[in-house]
Amino acid sequence: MSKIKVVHYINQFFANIGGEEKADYPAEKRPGEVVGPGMAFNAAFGDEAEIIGTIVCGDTYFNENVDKATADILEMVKEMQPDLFIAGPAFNAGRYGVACGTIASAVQEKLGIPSLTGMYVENPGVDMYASKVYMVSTKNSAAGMRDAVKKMAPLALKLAKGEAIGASCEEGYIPNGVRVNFFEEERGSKRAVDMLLKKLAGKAYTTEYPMPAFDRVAPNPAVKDLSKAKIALVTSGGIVPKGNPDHIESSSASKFGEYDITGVTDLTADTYETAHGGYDPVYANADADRVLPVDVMRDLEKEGVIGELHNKYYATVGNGTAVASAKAYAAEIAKRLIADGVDAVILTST
Amino acid sequence: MKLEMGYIHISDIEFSSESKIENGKLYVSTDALKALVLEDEKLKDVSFDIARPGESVRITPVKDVIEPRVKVEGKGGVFPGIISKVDTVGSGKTYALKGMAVVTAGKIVGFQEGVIDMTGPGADYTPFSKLINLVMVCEPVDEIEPHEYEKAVRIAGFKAAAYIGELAKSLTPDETKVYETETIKEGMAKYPDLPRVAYVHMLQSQGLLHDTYVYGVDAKQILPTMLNPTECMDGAIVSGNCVSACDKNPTYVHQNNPVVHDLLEEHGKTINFVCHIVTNENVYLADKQRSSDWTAKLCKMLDLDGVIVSQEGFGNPDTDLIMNCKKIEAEGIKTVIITDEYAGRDGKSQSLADADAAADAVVTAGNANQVVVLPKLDKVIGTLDYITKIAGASENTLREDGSLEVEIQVITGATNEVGFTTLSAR
Amino acid sequence: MPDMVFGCRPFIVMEEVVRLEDYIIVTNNPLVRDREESRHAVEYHETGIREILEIIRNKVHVGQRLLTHPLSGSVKPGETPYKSVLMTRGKEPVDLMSVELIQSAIEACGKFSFKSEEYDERAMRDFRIIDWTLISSALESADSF
Amino acid sequence: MVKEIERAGLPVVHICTVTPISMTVGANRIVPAIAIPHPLGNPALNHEEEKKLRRKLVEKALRALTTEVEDQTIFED
Repeated sequence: MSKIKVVHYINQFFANIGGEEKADYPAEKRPGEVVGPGMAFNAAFGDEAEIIGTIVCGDTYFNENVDKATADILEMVKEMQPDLFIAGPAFNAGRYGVACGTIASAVQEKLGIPSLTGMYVENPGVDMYASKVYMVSTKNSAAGMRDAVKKMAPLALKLAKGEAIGASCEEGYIPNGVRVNFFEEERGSKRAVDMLLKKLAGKAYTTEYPMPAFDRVAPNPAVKDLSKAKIALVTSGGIVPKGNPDHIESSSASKFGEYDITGVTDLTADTYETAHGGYDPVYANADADRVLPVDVMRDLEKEGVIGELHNKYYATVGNGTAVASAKAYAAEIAKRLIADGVDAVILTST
Repeated sequence: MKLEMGYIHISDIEFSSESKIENGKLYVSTDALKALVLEDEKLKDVSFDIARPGESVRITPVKDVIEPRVKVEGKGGVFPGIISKVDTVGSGKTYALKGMAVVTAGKIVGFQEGVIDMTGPGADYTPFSKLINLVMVCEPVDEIEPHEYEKAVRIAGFKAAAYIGELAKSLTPDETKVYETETIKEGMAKYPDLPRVAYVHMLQSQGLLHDTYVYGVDAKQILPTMLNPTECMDGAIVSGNCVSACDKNPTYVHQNNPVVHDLLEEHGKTINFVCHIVTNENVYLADKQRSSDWTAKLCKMLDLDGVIVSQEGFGNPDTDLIMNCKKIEAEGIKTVIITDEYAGRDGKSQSLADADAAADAVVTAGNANQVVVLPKLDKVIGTLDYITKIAGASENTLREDGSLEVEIQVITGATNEVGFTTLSAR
Repeated sequence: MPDMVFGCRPFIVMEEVVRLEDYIIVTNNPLVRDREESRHAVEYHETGIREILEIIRNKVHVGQRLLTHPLSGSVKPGETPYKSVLMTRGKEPVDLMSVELIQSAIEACGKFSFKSEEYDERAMRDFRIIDWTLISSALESADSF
Repeated sequence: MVKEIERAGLPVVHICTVTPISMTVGANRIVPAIAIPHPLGNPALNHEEEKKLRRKLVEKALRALTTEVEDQTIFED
């Protein structure tokens, strides 16, 4: 059987090009070369796989030219035709972690090549990509290289062979939101007793099912002068132009809507409706102002109470949308609002 | 309270003209057992079968699994308030037949699940594949209502188990274990430095096929109350529950409650196991509110430091579980909960119907939606009607080679929420 | 519902139990209608499990409060085609707990894949009986004082 | 969603019927609404009255936006 062909992605530091001063190093393909940590991977693969090429890219370069760098690297990977793609491990290096997550998930998604990366659990790349690509949990510095390779190599081989992947705690990857069954050593009651003993003693323990986390964001300063402020309307109540031109799904929506309301002073049954499947649509369909108060906002604009109603509004369908995607939509909406010079937002929910 | 448990290991079961236990082998007279079971006029017929570990046998639909036990010394008898008179049990001496169980099977309602495979991948998921099972399939008289049938089969199982247990009364146990716990004051004096711990045991209590009985009382009518940890070993809690096969507690699990046993292991060493609290899981929301208030109140009155809360069943008990956890934690008592998950076939859905940040120490018995392929087995005790048609069904539930593609929720005990098995998920 | 982080919420105390006459049974189970309508207010809809849950949700959204858990019983939604709940008749401020319970019940419908069209009449009858006994156990609690 | 917009630096007021949910999702300025299917309306009123009601809610929301808050705040009246 021929060996599994692997392409390895590393940054300028691990390629021995240099530190921060060389971080603007553009993406570079090195066919046939095994560089830095690649040696350790090759050793761990034994006869089963080998690195057929390495791609090196500076962290600053990647992050400042994400689209171009991603496209270029995808092209390089495609040319080398590997069976498997490995990025990093990135340990606690933030920009390296983001680059590894970005490129590994892109290779997997766009080229259909199984991919794996690894990083420290607090690396910002984890939040962004752990649900998209398998990510081995590593120590927080390159001193953990040996340990990281030991966990990554066998998981990488499994991925390349298309074998079933076990639970995160068995395989060593960072939990990705997919629950996988496995048999523990001890029965559940014993694990509960052990967990309670630790909790009582104030010792560290790991819950087997983390409750959905929730954090807080500090309030932003108030609007100083309403009469000069540009206010935008956003709703999670799924208000869309009649006919739902963007075909926003009634639940678990895969997109959000951005709609121009230049010149619109009132939402009527003929012009707007709700796409939301999570509440009784009768009232919103009869008069969408009940969810998105465009009529009142126009009056207040005309009277000079507010400076301006932003000429675009945004709509999502709150119902059943996974938390991760809801977060991503919101971040994108926020980006556009800021780019358009909006000062404050009224968000309505059903 | 002190209970001496004598364990008698059963190595095999054989049908015979006379019922007896000899050299670890159980001989059962089916005539005698049949006469006993058919005392109930609601039952027309009963058939018996034996399923041994490793045999190519599938038992379905399973209603209950019961361990034969007998009271040798001390107050009361097994299954008090049900087949023995009401008397407080849990002290003296009790014998249990280990390595075997009485399994009741039969299609009580038209959609019943509950599979025990004695071999193959299905056997890995059910704890009852490791036992020699004496299976009884009870047939009701015509025109019977499901609740009458359920009750008749429930009682028949207890009677059979008690009958078999009685055969062991004069034997010498292979193994003996003494369980002893103290009264509140004694315990405080004896273990002044050990954390005070209790077990909050949630019992399914919602109506036909969803009930549990405590000393014969329907658990939906109880207020949360306290038991000595040894009482359950004499059958103080029994199952009338036969829906949600994977995460209901058969009577066997109540008799051998693993949380009670594992806490007793630590009692006097690392903890002071104060008591076993039972509470219910009612449909009516005000009942949920009241019961969770009461468990938290009891925990506080007992000056507990820690509590393990276990769940039974799918869906609405998640609400009871989280209410109990949150209210007990709010009393400053450290809590660990045991549950199972319904995360969808792909493992990506929200696992629980309720959640709270207070539930920061969770033990999970796995995702009940996980798909498993059960190969065709040589013999079926009961009927495959429902399993092949509907439960956890997809286009190819019954595959061409006779194997079944099902979710593990149809397997008896697969994701048991008192932590009876080792299955888990991450 | 806004796109919330599921479930992590401050706890809301349920109000005093309502008296008889203050609640209605909302159901798609004809057996519940037939057995209970002489004694209780019953709103019957001939419709599917998801649809009846949505009807209940719409009532919750305008201020009626659930008195029973919509995932009553361990029979999975979709496995059983029937569901009955008790809810208050009058309108109050929208109740958080009711909103969350009905939402998670509707979401739970999506987790299971049963082929209920293959049920025989025996199974259907038994599902009707089970649903009725579940709601009966709640009626017992609701009417006990 | 409200949290992500706030995180990006814009003050947000959340008009929401079930305020505890709004607290859970991390809104800082919260205005209670009428009912889930019609947060800013009441079909029982005639159009003019209903619009007046809506205007009151929106004005309350604008007042929330011009009020400095340090923690999650519900603007009742």
